[in-house]
Amino acid sequence: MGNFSRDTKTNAIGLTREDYRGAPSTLCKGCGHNAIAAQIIAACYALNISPEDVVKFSGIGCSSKCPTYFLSRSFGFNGLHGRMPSLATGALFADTSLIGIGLSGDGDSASIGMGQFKHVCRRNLPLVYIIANNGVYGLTKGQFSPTAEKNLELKRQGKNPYLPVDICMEAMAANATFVARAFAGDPKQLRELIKAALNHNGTAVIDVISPCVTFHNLDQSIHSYAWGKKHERQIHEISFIPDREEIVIDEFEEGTVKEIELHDGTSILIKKIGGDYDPTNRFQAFIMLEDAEINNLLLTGLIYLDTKQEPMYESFNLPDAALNRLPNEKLRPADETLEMVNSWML
Amino acid sequence: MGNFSRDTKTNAIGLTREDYRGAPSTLCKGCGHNAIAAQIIAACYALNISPEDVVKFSGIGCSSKCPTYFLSRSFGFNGLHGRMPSLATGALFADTSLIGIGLSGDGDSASIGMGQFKHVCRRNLPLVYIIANNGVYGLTKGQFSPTAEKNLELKRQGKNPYLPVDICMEAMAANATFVARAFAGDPKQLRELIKAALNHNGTAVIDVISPCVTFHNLDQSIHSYAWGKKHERQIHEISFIPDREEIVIDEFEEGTVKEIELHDGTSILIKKIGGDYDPTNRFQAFIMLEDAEINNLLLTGLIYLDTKQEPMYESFNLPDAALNRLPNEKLRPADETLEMVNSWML
Amino acid sequence: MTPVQVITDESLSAPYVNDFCITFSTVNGSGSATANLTVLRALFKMGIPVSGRNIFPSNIKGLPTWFTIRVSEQGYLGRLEKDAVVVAMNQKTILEEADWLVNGGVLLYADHLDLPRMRDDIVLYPMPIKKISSELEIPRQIRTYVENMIYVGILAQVLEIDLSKVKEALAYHFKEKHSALDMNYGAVRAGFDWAAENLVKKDPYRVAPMNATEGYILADGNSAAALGSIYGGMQFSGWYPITPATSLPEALIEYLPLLRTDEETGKASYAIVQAEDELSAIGMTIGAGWGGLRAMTATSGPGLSLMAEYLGLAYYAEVPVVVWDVQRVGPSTGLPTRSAQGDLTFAHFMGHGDTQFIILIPGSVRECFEFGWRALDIAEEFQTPVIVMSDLDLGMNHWLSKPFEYPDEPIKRGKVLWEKDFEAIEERLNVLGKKWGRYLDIDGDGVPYRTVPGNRRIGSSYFARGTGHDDYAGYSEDPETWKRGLDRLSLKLETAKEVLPKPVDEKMEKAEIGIITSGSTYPAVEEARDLLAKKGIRTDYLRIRALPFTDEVPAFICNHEKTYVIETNRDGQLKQLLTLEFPDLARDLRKLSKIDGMPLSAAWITDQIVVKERD
Amino acid sequence: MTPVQVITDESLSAPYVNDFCITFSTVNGSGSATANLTVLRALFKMGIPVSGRNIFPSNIKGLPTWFTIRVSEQGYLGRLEKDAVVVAMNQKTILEEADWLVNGGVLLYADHLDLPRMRDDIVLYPMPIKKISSELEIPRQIRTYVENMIYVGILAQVLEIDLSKVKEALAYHFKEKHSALDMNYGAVRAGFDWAAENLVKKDPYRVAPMNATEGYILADGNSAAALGSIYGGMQFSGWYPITPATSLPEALIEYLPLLRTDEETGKASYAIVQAEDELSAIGMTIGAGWGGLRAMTATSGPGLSLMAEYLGLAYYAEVPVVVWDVQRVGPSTGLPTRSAQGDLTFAHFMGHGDTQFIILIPGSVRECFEFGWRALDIAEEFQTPVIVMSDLDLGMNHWLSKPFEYPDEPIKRGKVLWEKDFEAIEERLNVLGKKWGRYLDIDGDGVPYRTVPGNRRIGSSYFARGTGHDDYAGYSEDPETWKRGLDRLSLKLETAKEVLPKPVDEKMEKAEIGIITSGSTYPAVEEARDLLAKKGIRTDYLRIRALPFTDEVPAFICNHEKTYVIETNRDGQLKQLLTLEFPDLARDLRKLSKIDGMPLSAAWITDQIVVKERD
Ligand SMILES: Cc1ncc(C[n+]2csc(CCOP(=O)(O)OP(=O)(O)O)c2C)c(N)n1
Ligand SMILES: Cc1ncc(C[n+]2csc(CCOP(=O)(O)OP(=O)(O)O)c2C)c(N)n1
Ligand code: SF4
Ligand code: SF4
Ligand SMILES: [Mg+2]
Ligand SMILES: [Mg+2]
Repeated sequence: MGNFSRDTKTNAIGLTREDYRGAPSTLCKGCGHNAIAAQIIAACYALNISPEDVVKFSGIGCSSKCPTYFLSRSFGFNGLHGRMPSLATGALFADTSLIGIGLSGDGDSASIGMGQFKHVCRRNLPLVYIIANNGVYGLTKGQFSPTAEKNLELKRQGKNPYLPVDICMEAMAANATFVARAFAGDPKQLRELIKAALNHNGTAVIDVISPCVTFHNLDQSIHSYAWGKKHERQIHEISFIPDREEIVIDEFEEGTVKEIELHDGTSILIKKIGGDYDPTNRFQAFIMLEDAEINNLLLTGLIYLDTKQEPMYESFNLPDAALNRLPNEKLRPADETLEMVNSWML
Repeated sequence: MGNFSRDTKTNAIGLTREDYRGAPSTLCKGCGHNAIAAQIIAACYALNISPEDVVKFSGIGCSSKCPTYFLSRSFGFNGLHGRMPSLATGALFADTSLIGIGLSGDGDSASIGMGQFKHVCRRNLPLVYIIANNGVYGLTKGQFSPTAEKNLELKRQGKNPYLPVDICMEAMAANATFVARAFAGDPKQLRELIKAALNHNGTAVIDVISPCVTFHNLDQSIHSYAWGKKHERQIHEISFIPDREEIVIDEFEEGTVKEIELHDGTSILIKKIGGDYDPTNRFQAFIMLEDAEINNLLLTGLIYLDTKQEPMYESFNLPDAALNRLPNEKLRPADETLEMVNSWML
Repeated sequence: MTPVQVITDESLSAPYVNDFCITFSTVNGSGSATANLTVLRALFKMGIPVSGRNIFPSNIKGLPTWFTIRVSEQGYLGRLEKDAVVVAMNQKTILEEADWLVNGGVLLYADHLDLPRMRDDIVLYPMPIKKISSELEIPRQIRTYVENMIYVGILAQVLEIDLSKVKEALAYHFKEKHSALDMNYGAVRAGFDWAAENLVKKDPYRVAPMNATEGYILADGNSAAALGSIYGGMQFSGWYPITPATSLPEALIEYLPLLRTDEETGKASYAIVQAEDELSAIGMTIGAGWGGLRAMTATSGPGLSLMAEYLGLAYYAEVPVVVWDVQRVGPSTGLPTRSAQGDLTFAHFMGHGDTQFIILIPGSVRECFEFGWRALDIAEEFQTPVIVMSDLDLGMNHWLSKPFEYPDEPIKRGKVLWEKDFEAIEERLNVLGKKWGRYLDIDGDGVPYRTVPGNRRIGSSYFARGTGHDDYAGYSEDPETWKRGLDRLSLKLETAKEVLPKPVDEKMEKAEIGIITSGSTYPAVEEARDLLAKKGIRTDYLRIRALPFTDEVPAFICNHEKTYVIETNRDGQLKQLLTLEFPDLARDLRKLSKIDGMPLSAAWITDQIVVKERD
Repeated sequence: MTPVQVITDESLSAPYVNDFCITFSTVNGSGSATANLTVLRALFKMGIPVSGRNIFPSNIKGLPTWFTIRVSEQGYLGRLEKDAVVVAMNQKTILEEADWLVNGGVLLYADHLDLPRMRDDIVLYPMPIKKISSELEIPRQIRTYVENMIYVGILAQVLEIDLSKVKEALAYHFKEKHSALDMNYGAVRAGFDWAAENLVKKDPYRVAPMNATEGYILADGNSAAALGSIYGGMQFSGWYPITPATSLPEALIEYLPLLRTDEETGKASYAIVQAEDELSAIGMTIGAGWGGLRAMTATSGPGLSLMAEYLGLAYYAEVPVVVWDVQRVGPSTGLPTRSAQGDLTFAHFMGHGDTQFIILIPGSVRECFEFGWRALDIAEEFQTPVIVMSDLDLGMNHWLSKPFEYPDEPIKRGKVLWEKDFEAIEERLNVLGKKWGRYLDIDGDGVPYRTVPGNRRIGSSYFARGTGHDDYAGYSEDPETWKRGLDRLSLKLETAKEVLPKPVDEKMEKAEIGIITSGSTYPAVEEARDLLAKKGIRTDYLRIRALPFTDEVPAFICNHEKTYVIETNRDGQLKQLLTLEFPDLARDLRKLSKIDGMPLSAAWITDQIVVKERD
């Protein structure tokens, strides 16, 4: 802001990219998490989201430090290890017009936070839930996370004897309504997915393979840049369309492009790559995930989308105004009512 | 024991059914959990398992009280709400020759205990993990559990707004190696599944629909006896064969009967009902579960079995003798070694 | 049928009116609760002071359970250790029941129970419940439930309980369900009539109408707390079921729609979420508190233990949140359906690192209501967790009480800045060359100004965290900054002392010894003081209602040679905290504590003090 | 290149030998740790008493980090607040660094850093690291790592550190990796040679060989604790990573295979499981303890908070388990990479209900080793959790120490009954007409006999639970039974007192005031006592090593008019617990505590006491 020597281009609401920045990153150079921060900035800028309309949440870990590094003008809460979803749930009820972005790690969400991760999905709280997945505990210096592949060897830890947690599979099992996987080494797709997630009316889980260059980036490990680059398979080309009026599917594309409408008039445009994949079909989603597992692929794209399931707020009969702005009169029942209450007490 | 007016028949190790009993149940009459206790007793008796070779574990809930009501001669630990799996993990390492039976509830395992449930599956700890699933919190008097169906109405709680947790689906996602569903109203199948589970070398999850007659047994609710009786579909007829030598598949059955060998020379015999279902195929398992969900069926039987995944103990290089019987000499390194250790300290 | 025994001892036949204890011994899950409550309510409606205690097992059906009604002309509400009248419906415990009867007491028992050899100093009334029942038209599936009403009728006859009041009580219970009312009242009537015809009264107990409950209510602490919170403007609760706290959030669920639905829009001004566990319940609630909602939750021991980490965060990140700890017997799962005051030191020192929590301790249902709203005010005013410590006895039992009082203070939201406020404070600070900071102590009272998400004013946002932070909420590992931050938190708690509920004291002339207590032990202590006075031991009394302690506390101790600290736990936890705070006075404190799951009785307190004083 | 400044002040040029502090200021993740440790080890090998402290940020790379070596002829190991020599490799903090230098101190800095305006009372030595480096053959990807060795060489020249010892230190570090050793030593040598040729020494600091470290070791508390546990026969640990505890289980993982693999069978006598969180870590560990394994885990504040519920269960169900709490700064996430003693009151009162934990507090790495095995003995002897409270300073830093000592007592398993033992006790009890019960207090010491799963003797099994239970482990809600059970647990802790490590005391002749402390503050206090003595304030000293307190503690307080309780937290938690236990003595206690994340320095302690004593 005010620093006019920097990029002065503005978006439709008159903000520069600078207005979406956070504090300088203290993560390692090259850490995948930095790419995530960058794409959140890009997506919010592109979608003309006012930073004041966003609230950021995170747990504990390198990934969870990340919210400091984007959207400084937003409120945020860096909570406890594994407990971001509950914090976000309570806070978002305060003003449901706010857009929640939760940023967590694979340790944070798939290990200590497994329960909260699963349950927030099930409740379909409107929240962009990004899991920066590096297969390792970065901040505590390189222990196995539950997403680490079986038989992976790490310096001080030896060999990982357990089967990995598949975050997308977990989100599916938990009935999440938006399940995607992205790769920090593929920023464009990541950005489009974040955009779509920001417009999804429910919990949008994005499992981002986000390499830890310091403790876990050997070429043969499935959470490394090299492996990702080699094994990534986009299930489709995805683009988010803020205004569906704009969609023109030309003849050439017909049959290869599919539009999925979101709740607010925006759309996701999906362009076939290879096979036919319908992200609104749960069967296909499960099969696709299993298949990727067996064939050693880093499958990326929008794996599943359900726009019909109602968001969590729906069943709460909330007022139009934010709950946290209700005046005291609305909070304390009138004097007269107490007599009635006392009469109930028997 | 000693009461000869009771059933005096003995099994191959000379024990009567009485020797497998527990304290008298304090659960409600008709509670599904009592049926589970009865079938555990029956299975252990039938398999000639010495009660001294079993250790019981549970969390907190009506279901978790259940271990008091079977196998009084076994050690057991009624632990904390949702934390049975960790307790069992530590305890079973003490003597891996012991057979662990964990009994938990849907609240205990799918709510507060989601994390431990998932992670014990992933580690493939040899443990018969029975979840007595009634869609409700029995012991705290009738709140929704996470397996309660969406829109279910309960007395003081109103309407359940969330999608249910599918315990088998969760076990599948967590890479459990034995995933079954049973119905407390179908004791025979339950017993066979328990027998098979007792011989499985890894975590064997059995999701038992076990109605709560006091707080949640209305005919239209999917956790009631009535609904179960009406909607149960066995995916196959299952029987456990303690000694595979005995298996004779006659001509008539050929093609409709399948044998799956377990690690210890025992087998599961599966008889086709209707469609072809291969419980060793993960794809089929996922599809079957999804399908049951959509078609409102109480699917029962052995949903998935993987006998190849090694059990948790495997990677620990444990001695043949039980760890808890190692003599002190084996626990304290010799005097001489300390000098070497001190020389490392720089 | 065993014949009614005739008691000859004269003293026993002197009438006892309105001053004894009735216990119903039944099997849980058998539907006796309605019957027992009906008796309680009928007595209340007769104008007689009563309280009702449920002593129940930690299971659902089939185990012994007791409901005890204390009838007390003088209005004593504490537990009595001995029963005068027992209604025995449980074969398993009938011998035990008799043991608890006073000399000359009455045992009414269902005549289908086997009566073992009985002491011969009590009156026995067999009740032909099954027979009477068989003559009534009751649908099979509810027969055992309705049968309980028969003993209500018989008891009404024996004790002279006003039948019309019984009917009123039933009407209250069944509300619009007239046929249920009729059927149940029919059973009452049948029992009553049978007794009138067949039962020869041989015992000295009876009740007589009074005028002592007019304007009073009968309530349990958990409902009171829920209602108080509702009047306190509570807006969010993430909760998880646990005995004996469950009925608090369930009361929220019941009453909120009635009291807090907007008349114009029909919209709710609150949200209640059943969480997946206590870690999540407190997480949600803290999230809401941070978000600017009046947030609270309720739990009991095991849940509180699980909340320790999150409450530490709320303390350090300065998030207002209220936690009701409805205590049961610990450690561990302990006795989930029994009462204790055993979480006090834990709550005080909860969470790793230097923490300190404001603790409120209500001593009556009316105070549960009051602390319901007050706790929310204090939490928001001081931006810190407030732990309200109730217990099973107070929370789940039925207490006679003056009506709940409408809050006499406006809702206090503390130093929250919305857009306009923020602008104003920015200007104010501007003049001083300063900027607003979330943790900046502008007023020197340790309490900073806070903003909440949704405030769209640029510059009003901040990034909250449980890691070290400076006045501007910036991440900091600077030693001095850390130290200053923690010291300010101490100062804040000092400031808070001023608005915390002061202890309540009651004096007796020429009292030499003091009694300090807190919470649900109040009625027993009140009664014990009268008993002691009769024995010539005159006492002053101080009931602590908040921590940190305010100045009245040491003053009280100073003014007495000796002060007994009475509580329901093993280690004398309140005394421990008093010792810690006022070591110089500790030598004058005497521990008087017991933990067996039962509320203290006045008799026990009296005995203990008498023995100690006479030594 | 900025020219070396010439200091004229005479006093500064008087030589300081073997008594000052060197700080390396670098950027974390830049590989400086090896270089800094090499200096530490080289000094150690020169026979000079040293200790090394790492002051690091809670992130992985790119932030300022410091490593401080205290060189102390007298063997003082505490933190010094001022540096004599700083090696500055971080642009961001170079000004700060200079601030911490003593008058006449030395700033060695990489000459590619911008040197801001500097105070003119210090000596500046620019170091052409890049230039020297460019002349060496170092593969690109490890260049920045190896470059650190250049400053080691320069420093060696400036301070006269023996190069052959530097080489030995490097050889220790790189073990078999000869080429790495050569490359790194090459860089050291290059720096050393450059300095010899180019740098004119203007400062008074140097080291000189001594003979004071022979037979000593350099170790961190976490490794010591792990090794002690290994010699204590630890068999199971469920753990979850958390700074600063992580290196304890990681040391188990490192050393167990070397020390506890059966020579004949090649099998492990232990199992270590990385759990999914602390709730699971403690659950597994308690499960193992119950199962008859020597079980332990390690965590820090947030993890301990999460373990509260499970430890309550272990206390009540009487399961032996050891928990190392390597304390960091709380509350909440706090300062994860800084040290404190702030979990003491929490640990003492941990968990809802009446609980009480045995707490051990080691004060040196040697004691970490000793308490490693002793804690396991105590836990099993008394069938109860033992919390060992270490901290980051002790756990993660490098301390000069006498070698670890082989346990001088055999492994104690407590009253565990295997088949034969069980038979014997059954017979013994039979005579008395009794039966064995898991919670039956046969010996009257509060400690029952236990059996463990795998005992195949019929009748030896029992069902453990956190709910109320009787002597025979049967479920019980009986009030008397509950009370008796809890009272026995108190008795058990009383019994335990006898075997707990006694406090260590050190007397000074004619001392008037006392000092009580515990844990890692020991070295600073030790030094402060000497400083105080020089100022005429003579002190006696007591270091507490266990809770509950043993009789030596009140005796010590009694014997002094005034006793300072020195600790690293805000609320004076050790003093709080002393006050609670010995209120009569509390007036003689003085709180002397500070929480800013840094270990206390002798200077601070001395100043505080001097001010207070002179007041
Ligand atoms: C209760 C608790 N336990 C442990 C820790 C220590 N801890 C901090 S970050 C972390 C792991 C983070 O891993 P992940 O979520 O994968 O994030 P990454 O650093 O890899 O991005 C752990 C175990 C903590 N802060 N709190
Ligand atoms: C930490 C903790 N929170 C809450 C409780 C209270 N509680 C006891 S049982 C239970 C629910 C049990 O439900 P489920 O596992 O489904 O068992 P069911 O009774 O239905 O068989 C709860 C919430 C507890 N004991 N501990
Ligand atoms: S340690 Fe790994 S996860 Fe953490 S910031 Fe560095 S690269 Fe990223
Ligand atoms: S309440 Fe429900 S779950 Fe509990 S014992 Fe009764 S029927 Fe079973
Ligand atoms: Mg990670
Ligand atoms: Mg249930």
